[in-house]
Amino acid sequence: MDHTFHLPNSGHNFDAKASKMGMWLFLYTELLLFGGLFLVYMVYRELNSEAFLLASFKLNVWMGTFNTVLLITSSMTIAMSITALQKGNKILSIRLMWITILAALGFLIVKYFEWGAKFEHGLFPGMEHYQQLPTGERLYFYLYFFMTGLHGLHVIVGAVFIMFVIRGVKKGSVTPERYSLSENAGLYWHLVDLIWIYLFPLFYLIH
Amino acid sequence: MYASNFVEGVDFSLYFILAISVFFLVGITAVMIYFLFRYSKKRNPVATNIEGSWTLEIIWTVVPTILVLLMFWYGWVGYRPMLTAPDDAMEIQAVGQMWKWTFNYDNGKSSDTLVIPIDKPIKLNLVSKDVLHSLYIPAFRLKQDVVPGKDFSMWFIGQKLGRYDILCAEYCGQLHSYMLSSVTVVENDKFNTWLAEKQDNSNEHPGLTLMKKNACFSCHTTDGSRLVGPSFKGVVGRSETIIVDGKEKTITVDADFIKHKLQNPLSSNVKGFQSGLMPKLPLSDDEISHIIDYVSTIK
Amino acid sequence: MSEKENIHISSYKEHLSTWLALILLTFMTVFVSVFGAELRTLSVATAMIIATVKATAVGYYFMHLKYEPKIYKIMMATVLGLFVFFMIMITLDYITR
Amino acid sequence: MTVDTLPYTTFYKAKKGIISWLFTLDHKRVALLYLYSIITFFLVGASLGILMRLELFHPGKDIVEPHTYNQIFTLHGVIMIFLFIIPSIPAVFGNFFLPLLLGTDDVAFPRLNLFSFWLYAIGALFALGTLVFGDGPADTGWTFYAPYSVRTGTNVTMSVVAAFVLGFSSILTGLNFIVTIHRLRTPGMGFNQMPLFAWSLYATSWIQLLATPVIGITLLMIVAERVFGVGLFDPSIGGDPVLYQHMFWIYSHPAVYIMALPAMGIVSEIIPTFAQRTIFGYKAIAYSSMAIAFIGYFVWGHHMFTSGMSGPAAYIFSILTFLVAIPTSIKVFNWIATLYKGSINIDTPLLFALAFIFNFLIGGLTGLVNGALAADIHLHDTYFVVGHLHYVMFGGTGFAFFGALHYWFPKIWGKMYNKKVANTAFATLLIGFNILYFPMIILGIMGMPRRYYDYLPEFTFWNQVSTVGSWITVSSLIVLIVNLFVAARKGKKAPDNPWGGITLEWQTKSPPPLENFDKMPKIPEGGPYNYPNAKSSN
Ligand code: HEA
Ligand code: HEA
Ligand code: HEC
Ligand code: CUA
Ligand SMILES: [Cu+2]
Repeated sequence: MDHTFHLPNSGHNFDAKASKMGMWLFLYTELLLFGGLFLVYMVYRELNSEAFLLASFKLNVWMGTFNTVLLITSSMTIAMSITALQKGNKILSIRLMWITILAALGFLIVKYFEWGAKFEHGLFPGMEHYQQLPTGERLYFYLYFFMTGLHGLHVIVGAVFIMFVIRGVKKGSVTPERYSLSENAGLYWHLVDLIWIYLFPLFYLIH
Repeated sequence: MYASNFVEGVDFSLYFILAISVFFLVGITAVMIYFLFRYSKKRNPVATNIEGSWTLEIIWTVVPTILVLLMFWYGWVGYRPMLTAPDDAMEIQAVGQMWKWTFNYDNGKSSDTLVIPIDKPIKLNLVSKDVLHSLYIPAFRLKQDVVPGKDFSMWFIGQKLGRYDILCAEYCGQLHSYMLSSVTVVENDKFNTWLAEKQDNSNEHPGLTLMKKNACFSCHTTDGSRLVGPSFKGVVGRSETIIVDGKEKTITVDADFIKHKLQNPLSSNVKGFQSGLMPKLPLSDDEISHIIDYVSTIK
Repeated sequence: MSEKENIHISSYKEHLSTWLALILLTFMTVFVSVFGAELRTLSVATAMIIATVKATAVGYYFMHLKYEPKIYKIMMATVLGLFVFFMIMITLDYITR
Repeated sequence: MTVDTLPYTTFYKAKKGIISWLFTLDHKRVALLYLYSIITFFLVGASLGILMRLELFHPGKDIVEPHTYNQIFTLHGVIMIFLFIIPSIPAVFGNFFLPLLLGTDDVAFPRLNLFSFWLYAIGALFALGTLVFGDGPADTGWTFYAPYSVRTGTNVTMSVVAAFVLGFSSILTGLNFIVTIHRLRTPGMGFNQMPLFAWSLYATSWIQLLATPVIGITLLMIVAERVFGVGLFDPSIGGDPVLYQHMFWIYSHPAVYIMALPAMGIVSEIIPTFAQRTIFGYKAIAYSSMAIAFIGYFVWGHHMFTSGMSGPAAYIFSILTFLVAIPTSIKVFNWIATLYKGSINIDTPLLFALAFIFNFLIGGLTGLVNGALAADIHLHDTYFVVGHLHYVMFGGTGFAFFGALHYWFPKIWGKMYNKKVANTAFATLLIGFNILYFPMIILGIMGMPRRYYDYLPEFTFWNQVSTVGSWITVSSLIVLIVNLFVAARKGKKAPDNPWGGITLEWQTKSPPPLENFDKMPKIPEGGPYNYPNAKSSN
């Protein structure tokens, strides 16, 4: 019972490098999760390029562009918030994180309007108008909803993750010396951005 | 003579690999057992640490590599001719649907079994009406999946007279193992007379003809016994429980219901039977009324 | 762990210039697609190339890949290589059918 | 051998009560939680296998309806693949022994480890829940091929969600192991001083991490398709069922190496220990694991040679399939060479390891037959494939699993089993196993398709032989399990190092204390298997 020996390489020690590596590995799985969808997209686009082109005109490029700018900006603010934290500026760091969350919210609101418009036109899989579309366009909208939907889910998760970090900074469990949680939230958020960087041209810009 | 033009290539690739396999299996097992006795603790109390040998590593990398490349090569040689049918091949449409094969010839003749002339390239154009099937003729060493929405085909030459089994090799649901048919290889002139024989349906009820054609009887019986779907015996006028949108309700089957069922098979589900299986078939209103007409006679 | 961590703190300026580059690239890709419609296939290619440049910038600067040990770059390259291989093999099947 | 008589607290006794088990952060306890669940599911799956064999004893109906039979083989496949064999060695022995082999006290993320177990439990509940909810378990085969999986009325959704959750659990285990191996090796242990089991887990983990998400998303598409009634693989909207197969096998082929690699790792541990000499070709074995993991990603198309895939694609997939056999054969030859000039202690774990080699040879060589294009056209979806898959999975991984259980049993429980009974069970299992599955290879060459409820009369004889084999297999497995069960409760006390092994797990007590080591473990000089008592070769 009373042994005082502890291994130096213990799994119960705090290890910032390990948690960062874990996060990266997790991001790889996320990349391949979306990767699977990109593969399906690629094949169907190859088989139905005309239909995909026609269908893409039903999306609003400017809304998409606006959202892209939002995400890129939020990516910058979250990266800056880590710098701020590392430099010891907690207040700035928290503010920057809030800006990121606001951008996420903005992104979701724009998406809400975009999706809402599609719903009105009955373009959601299973709806009346959807059933009358040519087969290729149906595939396009199916993929559109599936992929942006899954991406939207990631936006929400990312925002919640960042809120946890904010709480951590406030409570003092995330500090300038021990910031790996905030770093990981940042990595996750950049991934969300990264995926959108591909989704945007693939759905909005096939002109 | 082999049953089809592919048997030789397939069997060669199979037995070539099997022979090498038996050699390695027996050899490795024998060496293993020999070492086990020769170097057992009793006979060899002190072991020798041998770290490894790059010469050996290279040998047992290179030799298997050469062997597998040979295996690959014979596999490819046997397979390559299957890819493209000769231009003069006779085309026959093969339709797979839950759990029946139908073969349609160019002159409009259709048959449940395949009959082909000997020594003539045959090209089967494969059509699926519902899910995946796979047309498999073991004696010909030939198999090709039948994929809904895709136009795949397969070809072969029957080289030996006789009757061979056709099986379905891709899982397709409940009666997958009963989706059997046969291919009969006959002399050329015999084939021509067979092909010219007109199917005489004139004294058959048109509804019955349609139902045979659409394979209704692979799921429904007429004698009251249960297969995949409810029996047709006495359906019209039968009162039964169906499930619509998750709610049960009791109805009496009538012409309208059957018509609706045929047009929208998924709209309702007879209680106690699996939903989702009854296919949606492209039937015109006329055809549907023939069918209903015939179904009402099954008492 | 006890070993010394070599922390790299990215500057605000670096983030800002990355952001600027990304925004420029975004407008460029929109511009090509909306106004360069005649280019068609070419525009698909440009769009993907631009997206990849953007993704690299995000990975390198925002995600600090540039300052991480080599193993991270190797792992990332492996993952991407794998994915590209999946794409190639599937495409091969579809274009040669 | 350290004979330490000082009293200490084993990890069993460190904390008490069922709660302390269910919420434990100790990797050894998590491993045991996995072990008990996995054995349970194995028995369920195996009983379903026996049922199928009984049904196939005669042509025609024997005991169940066709529909039920279809559900049985699907559930059998799902349980055996997702609940038994994929987690088996990594989650049980990986969890228990990876930290011990590396000389550390836990995995890198103990909480995540517990969380993966919970995901596993939830996935298992879903998989078995299909028995109760909806219209019964899926009847699609474990491959869930579209479009049948979308049309059938059985509870495919729930089975697929189960596979999804289990996949997630598997990803997290892999992630944990990779970080553990990178970060927690004992000071002085480089990658090339790691035991080979750790190497094989490293390779496996990369497959778990990178392949599993692809099936995750594919299965989600099936769920969406069933929920919305339309979908991506539905031919009526232009979807392509063959694309589903691509997506499925992109995961499921690499997955077979998730099953095989850890088993090979076990064999690479057992053989040097019982030959009492260093392993032959350490680097060749270690790197070939990585090679298998890597090439394994590129061969998925060999499951689709008859699916309508294009000729050139078939050509490339076939060649790559053959290439993946090379690193495996390198391993086999190195194992055999390790027996050479050893001082072999013929004991139960070694017997299992050698039986692994024998069975895996048959399985692997039949795999080569499948990889050859012409032969596979004939053999695809026949019992030949069923024979192949049982030889590699049960004859290979299954035997290695039981071998590992016998090898590490004294370490885990600190007790020794009755070796005579164990050897008898082993011998009958090997015989029964071969009588059970060899006939399937013959049936396949004769042309009997798989997933057949009923068969043509000419197949009767070999089917009956196979069924008889299944009875021998059951009996011997029952003996094997009961023997271990009895030993765990009232076996003789085992020494800390009964086999004279020199990897780090043997340097601590049996069962290990909560923190694994109570002094710094010592890495053997000159490689993890460099037995000090053996002569050196020059
Ligand atoms: C543990 C799991 C496992 C393992 C390790 C393997 C290993 C291999 N498998 Fe197997 N396979 C499955 C599990 C596994 N398989 C399953 C579950 C299925 C069916 C899925 C389903 O449809 O339900 C399947 C199906 C399957 C198919 C598809 C068959 C079909 O449906 O038509 C093919 C085709 O190529 C194949 C090939 C191979 C090959 C080439 C290897 C190789 O890795 C084998 C390498 C090993 C050796 C070659 C033996 C050792 C070598 C020597 C002794 C040296 C001498 C050898 C030489 C001369 C090279 N497998
Ligand atoms: C690790 C994987 C694994 C294992 C171990 C097994 C084990 C067995 N399998 Fe398995 N099998 C698969 C994986 C596995 N199978 C897969 C993936 C498929 C493909 C599914 C598909 O097509 O989709 C398949 C398909 C399959 C088929 C083909 C079905 C068909 O195509 O129609 C058959 C047929 O005989 C079969 C039989 C058996 C038998 C008899 C066993 C036996 O060896 C089992 C032996 C074990 C025992 C006998 C255990 C003894 C203990 C008990 C019986 C319990 C006693 C109770 C207590 C003591 C509490 N299996
Ligand atoms: C693949 C199997 C299958 C085929 C082929 C099939 N059916 Fe059915 N059918 C079913 C099943 C299963 C049910 C019951 C479940 C349900 O209601 O969906 C059913 C139900 C019915 C019903 C309702 C019966 C009742 O008692 O209410 C009618 C009528 C019917 N089928 C007619 C046909 C006709 C006509 C054809 C051919 C043109 C046909 N079916 C082909 C499987 C099939
Ligand atoms: Cu049709 Cu199986
Ligand atoms: Cu495979």
